[in-house]
Amino acid sequence: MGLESYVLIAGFLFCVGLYGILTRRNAIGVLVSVELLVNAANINLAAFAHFGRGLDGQVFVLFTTALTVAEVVVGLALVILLFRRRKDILLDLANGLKG
Amino acid sequence: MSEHILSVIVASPFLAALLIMLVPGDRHGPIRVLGFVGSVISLLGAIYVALHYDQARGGMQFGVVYPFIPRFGIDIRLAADGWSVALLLLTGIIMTAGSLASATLTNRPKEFYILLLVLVAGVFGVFVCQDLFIFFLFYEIAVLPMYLLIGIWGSKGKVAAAGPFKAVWRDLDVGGKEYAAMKLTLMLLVGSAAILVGMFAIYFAAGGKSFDMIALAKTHFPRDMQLWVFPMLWLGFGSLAGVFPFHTWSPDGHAAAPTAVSMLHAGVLMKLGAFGVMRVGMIILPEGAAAWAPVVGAVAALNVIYGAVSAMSQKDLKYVIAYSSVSHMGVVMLGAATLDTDGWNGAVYQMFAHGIMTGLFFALVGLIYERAHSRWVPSMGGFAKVMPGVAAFFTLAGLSSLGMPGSAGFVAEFLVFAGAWKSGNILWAIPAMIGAWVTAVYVLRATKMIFWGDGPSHEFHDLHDAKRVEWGALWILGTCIVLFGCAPRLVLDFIGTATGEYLPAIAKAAASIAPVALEIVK
Amino acid sequence: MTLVTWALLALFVPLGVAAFIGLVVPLRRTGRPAALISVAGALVSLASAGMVLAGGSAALKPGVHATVGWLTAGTATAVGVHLDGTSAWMLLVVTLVATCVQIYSLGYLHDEPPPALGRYFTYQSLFLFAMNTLVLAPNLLQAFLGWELVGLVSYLLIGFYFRKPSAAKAAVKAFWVTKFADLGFLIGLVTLYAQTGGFEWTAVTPAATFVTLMLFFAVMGKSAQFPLHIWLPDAMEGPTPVSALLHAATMVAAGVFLIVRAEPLFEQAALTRDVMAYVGAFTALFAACVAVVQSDIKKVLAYSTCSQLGYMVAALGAGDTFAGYFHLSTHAFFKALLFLGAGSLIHAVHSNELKDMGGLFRKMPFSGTVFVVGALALAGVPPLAGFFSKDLILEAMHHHGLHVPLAALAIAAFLTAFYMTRTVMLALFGTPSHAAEHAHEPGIDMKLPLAVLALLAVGAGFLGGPLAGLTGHDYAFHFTPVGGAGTAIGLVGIGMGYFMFGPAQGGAAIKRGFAPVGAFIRYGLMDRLATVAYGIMLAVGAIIAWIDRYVIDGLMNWSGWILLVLGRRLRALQTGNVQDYVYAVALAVVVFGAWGILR
Amino acid sequence: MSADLQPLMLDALLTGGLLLLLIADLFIKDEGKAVLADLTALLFGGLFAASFFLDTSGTAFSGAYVGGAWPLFFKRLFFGAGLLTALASRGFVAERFPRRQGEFYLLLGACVLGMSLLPGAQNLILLLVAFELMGLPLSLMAAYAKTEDAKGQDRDGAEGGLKLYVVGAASTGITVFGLSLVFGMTGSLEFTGLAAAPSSPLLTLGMFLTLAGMSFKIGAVPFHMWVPDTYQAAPTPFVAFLSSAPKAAGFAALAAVFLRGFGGAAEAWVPAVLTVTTLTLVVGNLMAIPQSNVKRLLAFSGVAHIGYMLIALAIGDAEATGVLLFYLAGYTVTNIGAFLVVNAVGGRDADVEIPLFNGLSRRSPGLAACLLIFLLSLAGIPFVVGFWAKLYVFLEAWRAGLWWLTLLGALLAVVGLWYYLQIAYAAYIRAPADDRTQPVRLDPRTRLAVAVCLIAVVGMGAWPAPFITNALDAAAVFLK
Repeated sequence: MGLESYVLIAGFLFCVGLYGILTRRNAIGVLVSVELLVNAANINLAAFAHFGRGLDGQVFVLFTTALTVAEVVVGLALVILLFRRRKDILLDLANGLKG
Repeated sequence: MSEHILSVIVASPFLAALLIMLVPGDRHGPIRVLGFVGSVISLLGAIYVALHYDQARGGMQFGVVYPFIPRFGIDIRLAADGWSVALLLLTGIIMTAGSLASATLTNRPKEFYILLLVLVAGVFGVFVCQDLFIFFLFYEIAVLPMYLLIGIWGSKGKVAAAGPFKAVWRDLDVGGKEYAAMKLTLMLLVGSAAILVGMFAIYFAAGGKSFDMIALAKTHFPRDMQLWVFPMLWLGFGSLAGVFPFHTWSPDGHAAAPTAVSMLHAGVLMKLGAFGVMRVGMIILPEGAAAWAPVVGAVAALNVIYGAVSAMSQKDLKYVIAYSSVSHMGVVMLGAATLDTDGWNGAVYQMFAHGIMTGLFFALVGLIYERAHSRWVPSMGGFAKVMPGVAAFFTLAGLSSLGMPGSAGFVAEFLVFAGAWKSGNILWAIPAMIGAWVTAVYVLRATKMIFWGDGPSHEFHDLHDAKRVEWGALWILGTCIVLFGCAPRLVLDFIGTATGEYLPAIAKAAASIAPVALEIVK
Repeated sequence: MTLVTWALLALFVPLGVAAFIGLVVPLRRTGRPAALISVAGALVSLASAGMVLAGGSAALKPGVHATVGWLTAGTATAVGVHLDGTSAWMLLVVTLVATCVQIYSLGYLHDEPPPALGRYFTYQSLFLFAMNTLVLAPNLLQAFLGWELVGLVSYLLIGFYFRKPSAAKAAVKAFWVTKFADLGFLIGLVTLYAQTGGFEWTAVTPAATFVTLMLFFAVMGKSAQFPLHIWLPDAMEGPTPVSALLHAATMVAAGVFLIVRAEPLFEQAALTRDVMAYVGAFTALFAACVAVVQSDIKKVLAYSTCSQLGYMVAALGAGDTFAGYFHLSTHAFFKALLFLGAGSLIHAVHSNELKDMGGLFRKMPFSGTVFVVGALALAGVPPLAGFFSKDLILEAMHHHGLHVPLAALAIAAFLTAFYMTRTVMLALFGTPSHAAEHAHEPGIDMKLPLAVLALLAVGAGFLGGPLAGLTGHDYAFHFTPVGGAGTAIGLVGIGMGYFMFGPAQGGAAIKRGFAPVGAFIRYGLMDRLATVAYGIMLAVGAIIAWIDRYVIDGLMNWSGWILLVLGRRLRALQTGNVQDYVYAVALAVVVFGAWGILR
Repeated sequence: MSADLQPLMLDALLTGGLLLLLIADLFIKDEGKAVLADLTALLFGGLFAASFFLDTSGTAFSGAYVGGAWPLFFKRLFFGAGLLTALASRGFVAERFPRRQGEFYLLLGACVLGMSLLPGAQNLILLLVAFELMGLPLSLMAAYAKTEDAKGQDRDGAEGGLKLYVVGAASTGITVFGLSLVFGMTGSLEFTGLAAAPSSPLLTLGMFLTLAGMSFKIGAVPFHMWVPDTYQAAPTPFVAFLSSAPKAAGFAALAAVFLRGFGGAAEAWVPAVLTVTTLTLVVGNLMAIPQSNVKRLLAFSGVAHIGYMLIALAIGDAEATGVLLFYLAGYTVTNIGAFLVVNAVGGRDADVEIPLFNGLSRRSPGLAACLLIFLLSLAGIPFVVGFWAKLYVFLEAWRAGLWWLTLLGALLAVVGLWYYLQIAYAAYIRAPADDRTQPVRLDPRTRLAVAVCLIAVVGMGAWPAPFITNALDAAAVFLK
């Protein structure tokens, strides 16, 4: 498999993630989709690093992974807060603020 | 003293405003005194300048430069030429009279005087500022306090919904004071946006080093640039001068504004617009001015007659006077557009004369409104019986506005018409003259309807003549009308000095640009 | 003291008086003291005018010129005094009539409240100043200043009874009409300025025809020439002494004086002169016709003034400046006399209407006599003043071959004699009305001016020679066929008037036959047209105001309002659903992505 | 202290301070926790003062971090914003969540730490880490609120926080993906290395994705939609912070990536930025007009301001960048001041509608005057800092040939005045409601914070020369 394939897969994954964010009503589903986005980037970084762009990419993956973890933690905290308030975690119902 | 006198003139209202901030709001007496003193100091300063301005030498005098933002070539450059002298006097007179006329104001005088003084400081600044940027800055300062002044102390009005743009009434309270204040502010600031663009164009075309207006006036700008920048400045400043069709803020704004504000606004502020067109537009961009002069003049002539005819059918007294201002500012712009010595002298003199005349008008309208609680002309009548003094001064102001010899208005209008004729612009001058005649029709009609005939009816039971300090305002302005009508050279010589310095360059440009002007007209 | 000093005294004393009694409010409110001060001022002015004239023609012939730069330094826009025979004589006429009128007013307005009296005399003094400004003008610019100022005072004095709606209306009407005509003056003035760089009386310019036509337009307004005469009859709303001074003797004659002064200009414009001859002659005839059918004694005199001004204008049109000027002087005296005489009749019966008078001669022999003297002078009965000047005019018309105007003036002469006889008969003789029974002679303050003016009305005709000498013309009375015919016509008119309105009350058929004509004349076509024009103007004003409010301003409002609407539309996009927000981000990503890849 | 840490001295002190704060939080009882606010304020104040004395030039982290005038300018901005926020939050935090005060200030501190590290970052990794360190606490603090609506019901702060979070998380994903492409095309994570790479479609794509992701933080259109909702729901003192400092940090990040990294490839991204700029200007201003909730109004006005700053970013040379810094500084003090006044007037209300301001000038003239001055500054009126900020931007736009942006910006500034004056109108002209005639209660610390903002706004407006010079110098160093 050449670099292009990896990039294409990453691109595909990115699109899936984006699609998920847009369509999942469930907040957890959205969090998972966000993960997909970052993972798409991770694949890219790893692949580029592998195909001669230097180790920096690998390092970057480590950092993004750590960041994602933190991000999900925050996200889950917010989801729990949402659940405590509204007794559900459907995002499209949380639309009290608008206009 | 001499070199700081302009700073004193500009700073004294500012300082008075600052001092008033320290006075508790319920101590009306000290506030009024401070406001009055602040204006009188400026007036005395203006008189000092007039006495010490060396006409033989001419040019810019009393010059002083304070570095401000050297990086962009912005310095506070104050200096006075002959025009400045005349307009400083005007502002001082109007402001002094205005502070007297508002002596009876009891609703939040503290804020009122602060805003009024800030406004007038801006006006003084514009008239003596020789740095284009600071000029613009002062201009903004002069324009903005109007919003609150009208909003807080203004009077309500109402306009019935009709016409092709009826939908607007759903959301806007057309004729109300919030509406009037907002419209005034926004329209004038849209004008400022155009000025800003024009100003930048000038600045960068001159090399982006300095905003010094004297240097800019000596710079020769590319003709193409002049041709598009001049209209920006004309319409930008013109919106404040009430140039058609950007005059519509003026009737509503003046109608809603309290007395002293109307006085200052119609009396002085509108002049800033015309002054800007001449001082910035025409002097810095002579070729643009020469090319656009036919358009400027045609619109000005339209202004004169349109304003006068509109005034004729107004029933609300303030609207009558407000439209008359639109009409008279047309005379100023007409004079400016002639690019002729007499025309320019007349334009600046008209600024002066109209300022005093309309100041008197609005002071009187304020007095009438305060006593009659109405501005509805058809309901009035016979007021001269109970307020003979007001009637006399109203007639005097009316005579000045229709160009009666012996009043300042005549000198101005006559010079403008003469200038228009001399520069071959008979086609503008005739509508303007007819406009002046229409002025006679509506002014005397209003005088007749308000003061003459039977009455006053029971509706107006607590009418009485002017009282104490109010007389002060009326006498100051009335005396000035007659004085400067009979001895115009007191001011005209100053104006003529400056005109004589600026005009040759314009005339040269006009000679070179004539064909292009024809193209634009076509 | 030099001549100029005297002239300045004549000019500024009335101004000082006006300012003094006008601005010192308590003094003005006392009425009579203010009035006396004003009269004193007028007397000083008169004396000064006399001193100027006494200086003699030797000094006046070359013309004494003293000016000061007004708008600019130098002489181009100067103001000051210019003294020569013409102005010196006019100065005397004006101050003399004004003094008479002021003294007369003391009695006539005796019953006015003091503040009103003070106001009246302020205006009177101001008028004297304004008129003298015009008379002494060294150039057209100052003439215009005075011209406008007398118009202003006229407005103020017509509107003296400002609480009376008809007076208020008449005042503004007078102002509007004359001011409209003054546009011509203004245009002429600026044209002259543009052409010659100055305002000299003696300017030579190729635009002279245009300039003079424009000036003549102004004269038509001020001197009440058809069709701009419409204001003059209404102006009779003012107090009668005012009518005598302003609207008969002096102010309305300012137009004539202007043409006399500007003779060098008018000499360059043959066309203007022809126009003047015809307009003047037509006005003379037309106004005389109208005068015949008036029932108000002041209206009769007003139309008579129109008519007589027509004579003067026609004479000037014929190029005989002196004839016009001479008639101006004589007319000033006898018309002032007539008005003041009429005033004392009115004063006696408290009405202007002829039907309220009648038989007054017996009650008021003095007033009656002077009125008759004035009437005869007006009718051109020798050797009264009008005889000389009117004959001179007719002769001038004949001399210059203006036969149509001559005919018109001749008929007018007949009508003049006729209507004056009618007036005299109706007012002074015939059956006394109820009101006339209690009439009595006025006091000495009113009689004295009447006497002075009556003397002048009788004797002024003999001043023609000196006047000609003073103004540099040749004149000596000699009998001519045309003049004789004119006099004869006048006498016929008197006879006719006596026949129809005297004790005989003859000519009923004629009266019946002319009744429709009278009705038509009384309908006042020009007045109605002016009213219609005014209505149209107001309507246009209303339309423009509507357009301004709802179209121009509407557009301004709309252009702001549309932003508000757009903002509201955009708000709909802000749904509150977070995934829609991400949609926006995703959309931007897609667009940017596509852009990035494709470019 | 080793030379390596010298440029990070302030950040190190901040970290240490935060640790001490954490420890203090453990030992202070619930009733006394309000003192944490003062400690935080003291910390930020000390750091702000220290920034004038400590020499923070030099390089750290093996070249990944460079100190100097540029980061220093931002640090002062952030510390100042943190100081004002801490001062103003005390009352609010102590009243609403007395037991969780420590966390609030720690989150604030962490956020400032992230921001503080960001401007000096020399490579994408540090930049991203700092960016996220700033971003994550914001979501939490946004959800912290227990604001109440008019009926006294708890208003869902979680919704505002979640909106910020979801859009933010998506944007982070997009940014990271974009950066991965950039890395792939350039083989470098150093800013200096980015410039060298040849242009390619994927690089441009990566650039644009990065731009899109980062634009979220500054709230440029169309990435702005979380802004009004979050502002409306979040605690107002925090909104004051959120609306100012993170924007500055976002611009620092954008400047780092685009001006330094892709400065050479300006023709590739400038059109995109200009598109966003125009959209931001127009949409921000237009949508602000019909708003009746003051917080939402200010949110959209903030969006509009981002548009003006983006003009400077699009021009991208040293002078324009200096102007951007000046704008940021002015905007920060003005906006914080405005929100603090809103907080004082709004009190416990989540829905700060314009009528709440009715008669403010009669209730509290001083506060009303402050509000007026802040509003005028936001609108760009002479003699307050906002005027100069806008004006310099216009000047730069003209110089760069973007005259149409000058015209559009100037016209939209007039529109801006329209909606700002609506608040001024209520405050100055309308009469106060019957139940709100008493003076607004202001705790002394908020008073101090507002006063500081006022002095800054007026001072920088009356005498802008030293500040603009400082900003221009910092930018010159950054882009040399």
